Amino acid sequence: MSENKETKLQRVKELVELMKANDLVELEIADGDSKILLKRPQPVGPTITQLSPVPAPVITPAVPVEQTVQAQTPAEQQDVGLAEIKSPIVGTFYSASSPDSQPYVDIGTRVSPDTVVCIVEAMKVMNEIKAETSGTIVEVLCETGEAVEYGQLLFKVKPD
Amino acid sequence: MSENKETKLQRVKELVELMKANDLVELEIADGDSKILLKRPQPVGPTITQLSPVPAPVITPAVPVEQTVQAQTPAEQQDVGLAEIKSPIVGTFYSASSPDSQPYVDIGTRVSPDTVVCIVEAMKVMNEIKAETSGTIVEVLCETGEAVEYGQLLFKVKPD
Amino acid sequence: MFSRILIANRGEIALRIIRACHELGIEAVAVYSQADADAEYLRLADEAICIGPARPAESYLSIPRIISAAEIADVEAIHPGYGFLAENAHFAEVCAECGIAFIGPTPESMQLLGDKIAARELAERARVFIIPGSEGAIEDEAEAIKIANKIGYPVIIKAAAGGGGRGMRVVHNDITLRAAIGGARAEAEAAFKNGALYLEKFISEPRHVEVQVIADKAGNVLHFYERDCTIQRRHQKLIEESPCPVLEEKRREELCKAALRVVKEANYVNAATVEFLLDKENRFYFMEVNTRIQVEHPVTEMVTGQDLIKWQLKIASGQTIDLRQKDIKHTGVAIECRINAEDPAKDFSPCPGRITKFILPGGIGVRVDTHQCQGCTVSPYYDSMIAKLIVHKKTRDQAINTMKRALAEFRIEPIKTTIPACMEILSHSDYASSRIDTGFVERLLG
Amino acid sequence: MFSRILIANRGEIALRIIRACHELGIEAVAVYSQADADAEYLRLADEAICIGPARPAESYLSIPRIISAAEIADVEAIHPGYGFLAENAHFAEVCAECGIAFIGPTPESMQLLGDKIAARELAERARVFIIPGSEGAIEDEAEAIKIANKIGYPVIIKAAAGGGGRGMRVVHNDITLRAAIGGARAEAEAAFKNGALYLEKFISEPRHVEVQVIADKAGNVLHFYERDCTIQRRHQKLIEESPCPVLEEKRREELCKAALRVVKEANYVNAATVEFLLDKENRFYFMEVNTRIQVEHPVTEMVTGQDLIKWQLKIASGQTIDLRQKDIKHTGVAIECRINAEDPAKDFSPCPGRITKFILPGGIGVRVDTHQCQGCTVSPYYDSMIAKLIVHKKTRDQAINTMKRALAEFRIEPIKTTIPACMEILSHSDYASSRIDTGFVERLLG
Repeated sequence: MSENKETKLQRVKELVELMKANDLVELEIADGDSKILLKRPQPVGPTITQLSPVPAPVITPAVPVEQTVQAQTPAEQQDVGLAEIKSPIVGTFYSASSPDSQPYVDIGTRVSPDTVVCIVEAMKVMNEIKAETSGTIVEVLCETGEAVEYGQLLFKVKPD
Repeated sequence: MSENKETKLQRVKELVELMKANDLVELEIADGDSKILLKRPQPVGPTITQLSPVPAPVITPAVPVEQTVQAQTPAEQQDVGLAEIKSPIVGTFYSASSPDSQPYVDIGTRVSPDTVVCIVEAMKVMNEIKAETSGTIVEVLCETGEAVEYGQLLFKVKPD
Repeated sequence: MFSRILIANRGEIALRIIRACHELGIEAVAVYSQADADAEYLRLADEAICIGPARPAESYLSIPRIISAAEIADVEAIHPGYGFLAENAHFAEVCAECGIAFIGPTPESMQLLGDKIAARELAERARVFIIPGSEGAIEDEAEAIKIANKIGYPVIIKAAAGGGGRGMRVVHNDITLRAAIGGARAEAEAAFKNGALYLEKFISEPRHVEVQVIADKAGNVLHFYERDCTIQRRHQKLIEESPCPVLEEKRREELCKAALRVVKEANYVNAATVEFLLDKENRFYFMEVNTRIQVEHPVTEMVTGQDLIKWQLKIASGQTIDLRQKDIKHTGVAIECRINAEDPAKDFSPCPGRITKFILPGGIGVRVDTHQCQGCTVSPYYDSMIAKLIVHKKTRDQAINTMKRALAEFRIEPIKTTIPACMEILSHSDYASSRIDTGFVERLLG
Repeated sequence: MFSRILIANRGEIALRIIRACHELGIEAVAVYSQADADAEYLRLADEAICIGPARPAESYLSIPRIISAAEIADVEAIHPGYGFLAENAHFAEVCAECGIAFIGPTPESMQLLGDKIAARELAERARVFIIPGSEGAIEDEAEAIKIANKIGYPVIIKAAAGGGGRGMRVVHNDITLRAAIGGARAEAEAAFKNGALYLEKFISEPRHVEVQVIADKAGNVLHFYERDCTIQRRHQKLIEESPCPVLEEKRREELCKAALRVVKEANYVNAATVEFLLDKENRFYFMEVNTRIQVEHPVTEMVTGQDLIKWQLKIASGQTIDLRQKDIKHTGVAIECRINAEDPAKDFSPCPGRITKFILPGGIGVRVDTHQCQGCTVSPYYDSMIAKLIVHKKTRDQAINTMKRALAEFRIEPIKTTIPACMEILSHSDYASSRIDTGFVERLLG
């Protein structure tokens, strides 16, 4: 799955480069269920009419693209309306307070803004990361011991 | 499947080149489930209204420009349907066979494909340039003694 | 030698360090802020870690974030580049505490040489001329006036902790001195959280000359000759060259030896630059020591054939310098122009934006250090340097000639750059004949 | 010195000549075909004249069109670059007739040295070893067999007017020799309109070594040391270096002196390259003289610090060389990689197209000669060279190391290039230890 996304991201990047290099303003590729739609700002045009409803943009912090990248897949369509918990610092991710403890949260855990969802260790300091949002954890994207960078996506949360 | 995508990217690139070459602003190909849509920015406006009469464009061969320059002037609007006689060689343009002679052709002269319209001297050789078209000379773009390069526009001809 | 280091910097110096690392077989880990996320040079790093948002305080200036990145990237050492944390003694201390080698001097050296009054005292101990002035911070107006009258007007007031012209005043008599002290102290306080001031004789129409030095832990100290950085605008260097074109051979040797004495006196390790003012009689006066690699280090690299960043890495990893002073030869003339994204028509204010056309100059003896490329963006968050254009030729006339040719070739569109300003300076007869001082650019360009 | 010249060439060598002209204060007029109309380097010329359509025969190879352009541009001289008309004696003659200086040798020298049999005879007169073989063109099969038996098999059949492998055959006995002569003659006839053949002993596993020479009208002849061009594929050089890594100092001096004798014997003026084969015992045999600047001339420029194009211009304008042989020092090691738009997966067939990403490598000792840029197109009409990447370092190991670093940095997208092939060669232990011959690349890459 992650490799699949890797491939897709790579492909989207290539398409974005293509758009930039050639000054395209819109590019859409549909193939069965899969569809990629990319738009760049119109240099002069006053309005852009969008006929299809558009999902939330996928943000890839490591390689942000100037344009809004809108890559739809059936799996990703579920992301519509999900909140994200990102790492506010660089460090090492821990899902629990100690190796023997239960994880702070898991898929299905309900969180409120003050719920501690994990620890990110930076310079020997254990930083408790709070959810900052309310809802239910639907995806955990990091594993204990994993290095996380600033802005890296840690959890997805389905809002109440 | 991945090769299929590779192929698709290649195809998109080719389409982009096609668009650029032909100055298309939108291109959509739908084939069953598969669809490709490409848009480029609308050129600034379909018409540029120039209030003052403008002379013929200055050609600066030393600095060629990639883009299609769309500068319409009242004079050029008449160009629709005009034939062009271009220099087939590099050299020096002479409108007449000798300084004392009448020019081979002038505005209003009727020409046929074999009519000599000027001389381009290259390596001390006087090359008679023929019209290669039929019609009436409506514009002479070079002066005697002027250097002309390959492909430079010499005359405009209104076809019969 | 280290096998893996982290670079706590960005832009051209980060790329410069990556290149040196790779030639030494060291893995280079880059850190970046979100504003730099699509910078092409990051691809050349062995790993790149996002450490924060665009604001330097939350990324390139954040010690915890950089140390965290160093920890998760598992590096042995950190190269600070120049600017940002390069002269932050606390950062060097934290590195030491975390068991990470800091590629630079000890925190103690940084602290000592960062204090201008202490550095002056050190230079005196090293028998290097300093500009006549107060022996330490001035206590009050009365003391200042007494000293000024002893050394003679004009005198200059400077902030002890300062740099970049802040807290500086030139005064010509007791009345203006009295008036200036308060303002200078307030400015110094605001800028450096340290209101200490000192007083010096003002050297009129000086040149700025500096000596590149490298010292190892075994006590070997070598100089790599001088750079002349007289071409500056508002204390920002714009064009640098080596050798200093007005310095006779004997004086030049004295200058380089003076620099060595200062560095030895400080028990300094790693790369340093000893800065001097040169007066109209070519007498040199110690100004300060920069305890990091300098922007203009390539000038020295071109004339000596030595890779200074590699020396920094080797020394920090504990190697001794396997060169003798006489092995370091100075050949030809090198000039560097800083190509900044600045609009000369708008008082050289930064001119960020996307570069849509970027064609580098080339040819024999031309070096371009740049992290930028066509399609890249000059960020508004950081310094506006796009590239350093360096030429190396046999003679100064040839170097100027080639630099003009290279400047004319360099295409950067659509943003405004310092290329026209550099061209104007290089084409000026006073530059060609080296009849210039540090006020030259401001008189020429405002 | 000339004040205005025309460059009868295109691409990187045209840009290289423009740069030399501008540093000498000479105006440079470029000519171009319609296929090159949007080439960025044309902007750097003082004037650019379109001379014809893409097809070389109607543009860069058309003597009348180029002479016409020279006349309307009112130039004093023409630099032919390499390839196209550079070794066309008739073109040099026409230039002379039109009162335009040809920046190169006289037509007579070109004719003399262009004939391989005449050149061999000349080398013999200059007491330079030639490969044992027929003294002139072979008359018939019988003579060929007689000679082959005298010098011993294997022998190689070559076209007297030839080059690039056409008309060439290696044979190992009387039977294969008999069979090969007819085909070689037909091939030579077709390729060069001259069926004359000669015969030589075949040197197995040789290296290709050449000496750069410059001669002026006053009879001064200087060498600029040798280049080793053993890394070639199907007679196309791919990587060149200087010095030749296997040549001991004494032999090297003999080689350079032999080259000088050949050039003196020919009463040659301007730049020339004398090519030799080096056998496994480091004996060198004269091959031929190239009467033009070579693609790989930057290798020599890096190790000698001399600008060869400037020398060509100075000599053609009548200046004498104000250098003595002992002023020309060879320092360090230079390596050049030719970066061509070729697809190694498709037998190195040209891979033209638009370059959408083009980021040059840089750093100390790295030079890139290129006329290309991001957004530019590699034309299918001409040779596929995109850039020459040259590094200059103190030692061969360092040069190889830096070249690998630079190759890894060089980004050219989306077209295929020789970068991976160069990387593979440079990473090979046989290349590192110089245990190679001219067949190395074909054995490695096919």
